[in-house]
Amino acid sequence: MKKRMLTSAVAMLTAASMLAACGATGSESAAETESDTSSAATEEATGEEAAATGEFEPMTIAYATNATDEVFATMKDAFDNVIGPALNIEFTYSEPLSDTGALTTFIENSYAAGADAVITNLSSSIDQAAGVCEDLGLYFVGISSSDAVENADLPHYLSVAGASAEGYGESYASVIKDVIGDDGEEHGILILSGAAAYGATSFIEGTAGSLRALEEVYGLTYTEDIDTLATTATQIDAENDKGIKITIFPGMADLATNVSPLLQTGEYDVVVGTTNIYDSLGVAVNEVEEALDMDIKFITRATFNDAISAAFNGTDSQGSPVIDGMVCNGTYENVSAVIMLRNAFDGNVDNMRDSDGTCSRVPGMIPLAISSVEDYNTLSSADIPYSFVTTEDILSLCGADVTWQDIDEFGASLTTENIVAKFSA
Amino acid sequence: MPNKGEVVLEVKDMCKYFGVTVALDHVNFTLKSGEVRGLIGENGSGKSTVSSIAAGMQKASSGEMFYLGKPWAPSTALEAQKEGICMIVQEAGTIPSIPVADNIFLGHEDLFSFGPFVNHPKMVAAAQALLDELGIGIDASVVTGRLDLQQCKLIEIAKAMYWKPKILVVDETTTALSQTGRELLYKLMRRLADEGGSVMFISHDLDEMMTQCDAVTVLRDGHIIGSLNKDEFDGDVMKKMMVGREVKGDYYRSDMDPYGEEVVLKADCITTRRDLLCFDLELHKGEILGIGGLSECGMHTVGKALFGYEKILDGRVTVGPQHTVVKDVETAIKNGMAYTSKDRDHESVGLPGSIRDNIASTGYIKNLLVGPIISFKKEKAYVEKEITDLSLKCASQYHSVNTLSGGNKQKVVFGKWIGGDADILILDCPTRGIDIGVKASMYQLIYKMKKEGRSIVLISEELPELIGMSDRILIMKDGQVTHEAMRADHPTEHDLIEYMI
Amino acid sequence: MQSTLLKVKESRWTSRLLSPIILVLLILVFAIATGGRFSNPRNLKMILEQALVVGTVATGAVFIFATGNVNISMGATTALVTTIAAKAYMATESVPVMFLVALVAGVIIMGLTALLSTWLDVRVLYVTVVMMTLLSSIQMSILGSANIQLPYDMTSGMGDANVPLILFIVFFIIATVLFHFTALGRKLRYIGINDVCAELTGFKRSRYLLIAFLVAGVGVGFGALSTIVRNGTITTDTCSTLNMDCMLAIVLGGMSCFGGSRSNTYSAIVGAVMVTVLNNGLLMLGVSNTILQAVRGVVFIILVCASQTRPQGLPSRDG
Amino acid sequence: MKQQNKAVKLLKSVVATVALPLAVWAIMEVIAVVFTGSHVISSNLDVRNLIRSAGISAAIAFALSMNITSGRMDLSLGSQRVAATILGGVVAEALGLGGVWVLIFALVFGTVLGAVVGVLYVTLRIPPMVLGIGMACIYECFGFAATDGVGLRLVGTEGVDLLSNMNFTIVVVLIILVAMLILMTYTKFSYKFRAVRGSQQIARNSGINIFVNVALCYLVAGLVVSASGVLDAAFAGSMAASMGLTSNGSVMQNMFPMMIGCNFLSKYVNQSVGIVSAAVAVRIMTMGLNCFNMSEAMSNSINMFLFIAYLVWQSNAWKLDRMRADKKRIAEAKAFKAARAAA
Repeated sequence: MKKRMLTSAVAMLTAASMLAACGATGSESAAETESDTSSAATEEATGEEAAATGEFEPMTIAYATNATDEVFATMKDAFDNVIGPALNIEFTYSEPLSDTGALTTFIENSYAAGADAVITNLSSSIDQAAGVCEDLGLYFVGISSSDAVENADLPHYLSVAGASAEGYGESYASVIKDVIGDDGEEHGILILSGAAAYGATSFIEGTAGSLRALEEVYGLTYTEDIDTLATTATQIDAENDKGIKITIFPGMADLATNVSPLLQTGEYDVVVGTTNIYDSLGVAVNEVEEALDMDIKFITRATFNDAISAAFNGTDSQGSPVIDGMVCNGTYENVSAVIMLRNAFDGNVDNMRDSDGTCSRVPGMIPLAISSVEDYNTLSSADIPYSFVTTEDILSLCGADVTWQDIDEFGASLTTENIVAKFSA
Repeated sequence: MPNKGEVVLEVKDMCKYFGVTVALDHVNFTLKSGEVRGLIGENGSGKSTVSSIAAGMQKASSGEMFYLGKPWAPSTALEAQKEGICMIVQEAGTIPSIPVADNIFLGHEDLFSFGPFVNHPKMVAAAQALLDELGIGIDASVVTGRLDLQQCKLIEIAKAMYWKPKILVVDETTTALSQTGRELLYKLMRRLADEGGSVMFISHDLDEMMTQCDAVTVLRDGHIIGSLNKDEFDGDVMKKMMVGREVKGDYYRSDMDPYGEEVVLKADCITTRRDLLCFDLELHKGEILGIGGLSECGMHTVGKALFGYEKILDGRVTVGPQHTVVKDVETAIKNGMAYTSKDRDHESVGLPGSIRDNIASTGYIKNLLVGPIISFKKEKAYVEKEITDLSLKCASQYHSVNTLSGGNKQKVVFGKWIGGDADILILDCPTRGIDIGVKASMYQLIYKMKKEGRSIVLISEELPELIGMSDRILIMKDGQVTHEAMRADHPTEHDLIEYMI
Repeated sequence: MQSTLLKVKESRWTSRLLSPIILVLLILVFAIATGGRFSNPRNLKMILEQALVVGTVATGAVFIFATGNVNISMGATTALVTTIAAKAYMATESVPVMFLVALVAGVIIMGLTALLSTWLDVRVLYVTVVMMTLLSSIQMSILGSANIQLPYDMTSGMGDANVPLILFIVFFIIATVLFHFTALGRKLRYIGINDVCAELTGFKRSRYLLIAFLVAGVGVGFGALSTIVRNGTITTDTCSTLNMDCMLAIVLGGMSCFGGSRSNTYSAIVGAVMVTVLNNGLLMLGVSNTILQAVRGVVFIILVCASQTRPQGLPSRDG
Repeated sequence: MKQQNKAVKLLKSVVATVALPLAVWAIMEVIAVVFTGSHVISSNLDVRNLIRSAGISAAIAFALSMNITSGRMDLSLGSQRVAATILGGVVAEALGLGGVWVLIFALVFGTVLGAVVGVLYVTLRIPPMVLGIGMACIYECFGFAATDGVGLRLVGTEGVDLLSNMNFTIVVVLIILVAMLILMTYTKFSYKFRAVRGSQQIARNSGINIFVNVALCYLVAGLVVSASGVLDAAFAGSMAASMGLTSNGSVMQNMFPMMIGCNFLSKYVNQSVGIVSAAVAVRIMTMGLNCFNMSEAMSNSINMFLFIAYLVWQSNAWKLDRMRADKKRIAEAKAFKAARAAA
């Protein structure tokens, strides 16, 4: 009996200490953000926005994310420290969700914890989530590259934001044209279609866009349908009348191990990724370049960070940039979602929804296509606000007379050229 | 080593109880150096208990020991081994998955280590040297699992001998050995004794005892009956001393009731993977058929084979008037058979389960309410009835069987099968580890079942029990029936033990 | 005092009711701590709904766990069945067909898993480790490049009609009757208590294990239907955490993962609800989502320790 | 004579070691050449890649074998791997140390995390699988909270180039393998480990402290698995922080080589060598399957089918022996019967 008590005591102690340790990490970061928030808030309050902040009722937005990668971390940082204080919004975030059931649970629990509105970027589950939010009376914006399938009759379902799938296609096409279009040589091209085989729209469009760009560059015709090629579940050669070697390789897991043998054949000198392949393939590509003594052009989807900066600015073993081109995820969708929810919460629901009684569609900004170091460095410089949108811009988009079209238009104006012009001044 | 003839171990007034069972009752015993001392007695007479207490395997309930003149109370076998008392037990003491040398030096890797590493070649060489020296022809580097039982036993002997023990306890080890193995062991025992050590030798083989031992001590029911020196050795005298267990009160049946003619269970020349080769048996209605012998004679396999639990390779077991072939346990049970195993805790009763879980397990069909739905009330009454009938001591039927004493556990097993209306009961050592009082009620119960017309196969290691209860007794040796005795002939233990050993 | 305590400890109700009591206490604590927000009926209903899929599948799994065997592929099986049923619906647009397909597929897949073990003598744990990967690979192949988007009208209609709740209740009643009111459950439990003894009492392990898997298969079928209703979209990630959630729920609900006499059908739902209560309640109290899981783990370990007697040696049976 | 014996023995074990990988390679090569015209291994880089990936896989298999072979299924191993790698990276970064320090810190964390599970196991004595689930819940949180869910990225991070250098990786892998080989063959720990695995009871009676030994098993498992985590992260560029008890997937995949190594090859060679050999064989098989251009799901399915086939074979092979013995016994019985009838 004594022994058992002792054991239980040990169990409790360990458990408690663990919890404390874990809790410490969590609360520490929470504390950090809190202090940041408050300091930011003080700044705001003393600054020019004091009046504006006062105008907004406090609201809470729950953000359900499908991944907690760097893109998310950057966004979270901006939301918590800049946009949140400016619009008097508090944010809560989910752990990475993959399953619609888990998403529903998160929304329900957030509602219970007092959230007023929900954003999710789980593109496959937007309609379900909208339904749940409607039942709970939460304003909702979904982030997706595809259109909402059904959006009638849900008054809390404001909008689907996010660069359209075609946008991704265009951006890829433009980067590919920039990187290989001008030299007129024949290349072996490997396209990593990522989750396209599992139906992720932006991946499908990225792959299809790349294929279309190649069609244009080489003036070729594929023997098979582009969509079929883009959604392939097995590695496939996109056969064409010009005999250009184009291979599509699907899958997300173990990329380095699986793709490395392909690259070693030496048949490919251009690698196009519809996901962030620099993180997962950078090492493998470098190894192959060294081993075969050849230059492989590297096009990836990425966001701005130190590693990508280094890669863009650095050179590989063959003396060319490590990354030759990138497609940058649009981040304006997140900002626009917050703005729309703020407006709806302030009573301007109708302006945020389509006039025909369905939810609006805000493609916003087109994903940025970057193929030069200069562009990259301008766009990624430290003093540029999140998503290239300043606090004034955001405040100007909040108000009773703003419609979703205004928000959309603002996003559409955020092209590489405009941004460079705006911030290099 | 102590001088020859000096007392090395003295046991004073030692008692050992297992629950209510008395295993040792105020035993006094001395062991001198340079002697091979035999311990004989029937199963459960206390010979293994006393030696295992000396070797630190278990602790005495009361009494004291002196080893080399100092008080001796080892807490573990390891401690005893370090001080020079080693025991070789009946059960397997080697680990099959590791090499022979590793087994010999198990727990003593330090002997061959430099830093954290073990010099394996050196260990193997040492082991090989030891084996060679002892004359055991085994390669020390092979994996133990590839060796047979005899070789494993020899390895255990070598393991014990390495420590040059002052006292070596050999507990029924010879049954696993062939003639050559035995001779090797005898030689080692003799050598140890000559060098001034002593040996406690336990065996059922009287011839072996008489040729190998310097003196023999006879135990019965936890008492020392007497000791014989080499010049006094006489097989008949020894047997007489071993048997004749005290029977307190008259708790066996005293009647001479006959049994029916009808054969209810028949084993027709059955052969199992081990033990049984062309074994025949007939059980009649209302008969109590006793099967006796030494533990390894194959009688426990008979019980399992009859019940369909041991695979029968050749021949068949048939049951009932239709001569249904018992091909598995299910058929056996369907035909009203029941089986209680010698290994009760593992095979006959679910220890973590409640009394109700266990007893009700055979009565689901009887306790139905409508269709397949079980009536809780009926079930409760069903269990309650068995508990009262067997006067099972428990707080409630929801109690876990774990908490019960051996006797009450056995009652649970009985209750389970009696409640299920079994007509043919195969009882393997039903009174093993049960105190006298409960034993008596068990015997009454068995008799009552006979009177009710049930047939019983009573497999037992205790001769008085067989003689007291059976209508007919089969004595087995090496998988064969060596003798058949009828109740009417009033067999004595002395008659029967001849055929066992 | 001491004797009363001992009595309480010894009582068969203590071990049975420990988990439900802790659940009730948790609810009370949260209700007080959140000033009643937690305990408003709508929230409670939501918590229950969140637990239904895990509850349904785990209730089926109780049959397997009762025999002392552990199946860690419940989630993968459910995911595959969900996919098959959703495909069937898309092909026929008939809800009854979907129901039928889900049940049949669940029973068949679980049956095959059981046969591998009972027929070919591979340990259940190993079979299910392999099945976990194999079934999800098959699901991936079936799903191909497209997520299955089920019509919103159908799923929301069924959701509004509380179909998952009804499915759970129906299955729970069936399971409880089978498990507690017929010989089947008792036999399964007896196998979990001591399989050799059960074999010697005439309960063939291989047969009853198969039956247990088949019943669990029905649970998987029902769970798959609930998943369809709740999720609406079937992706390769559907039910990805269910493998472990099932085990978590059953053990939290007060069952030993080695089965035996402490097996109850309600363990599954009690455990599942306990997880959702913890999530919901702690979130309401402002605990970050990140730590929730750790809290769950700690509570889990403490509960297991509290409900078992510490053995002398080291436990290891079946892993 | 003895010398020669030794040589023969050595030769035998070398043959046993390379037989399986070679056989698998030969089969895959023939299939690949016949059906696709490509080779399983076509370049120097392929060989080095094979060494690296098989090494990582073998390291995980080693970690698994520490506990599974003794009947303890540790479901927290995957979370230990993730948490140790991420924590190691974070701490190294915070201290401004890069490169090899990431590995060193990860090893330290792996050791600690493994040891905690081990100590809890021997003190609480709850079933290993249950403890594993609970600890996985907690450890996954560690990894997640340390980086706010982002996970550890090594590619492009300043100062960690060394980690992703293939030669370095191969050296580390070899060190691990050799260290494990020595640890699990020649040390006192390994002797006790094998004894405890064989029989808790006998080991305990022989004076071995089984609790310490088992706790050490967990510790070693944590250490090795964290090394595999860092190397994996270095090659794949990053290590994601997974939640929802999904971290164990990558570890479970290595059950196959572990089972072959521990249950089959160990009959012929040293178990540690067997695990490495099995890991290489399985890796070659995967490489061979890759030649066929099949989807991930498909090759996974094939892998698992083979695994099941192996399990079935493993648990039924002894029945053949028994059948043979049974036949002999039946003949014996028949002979006995005939003799009895004659008498």
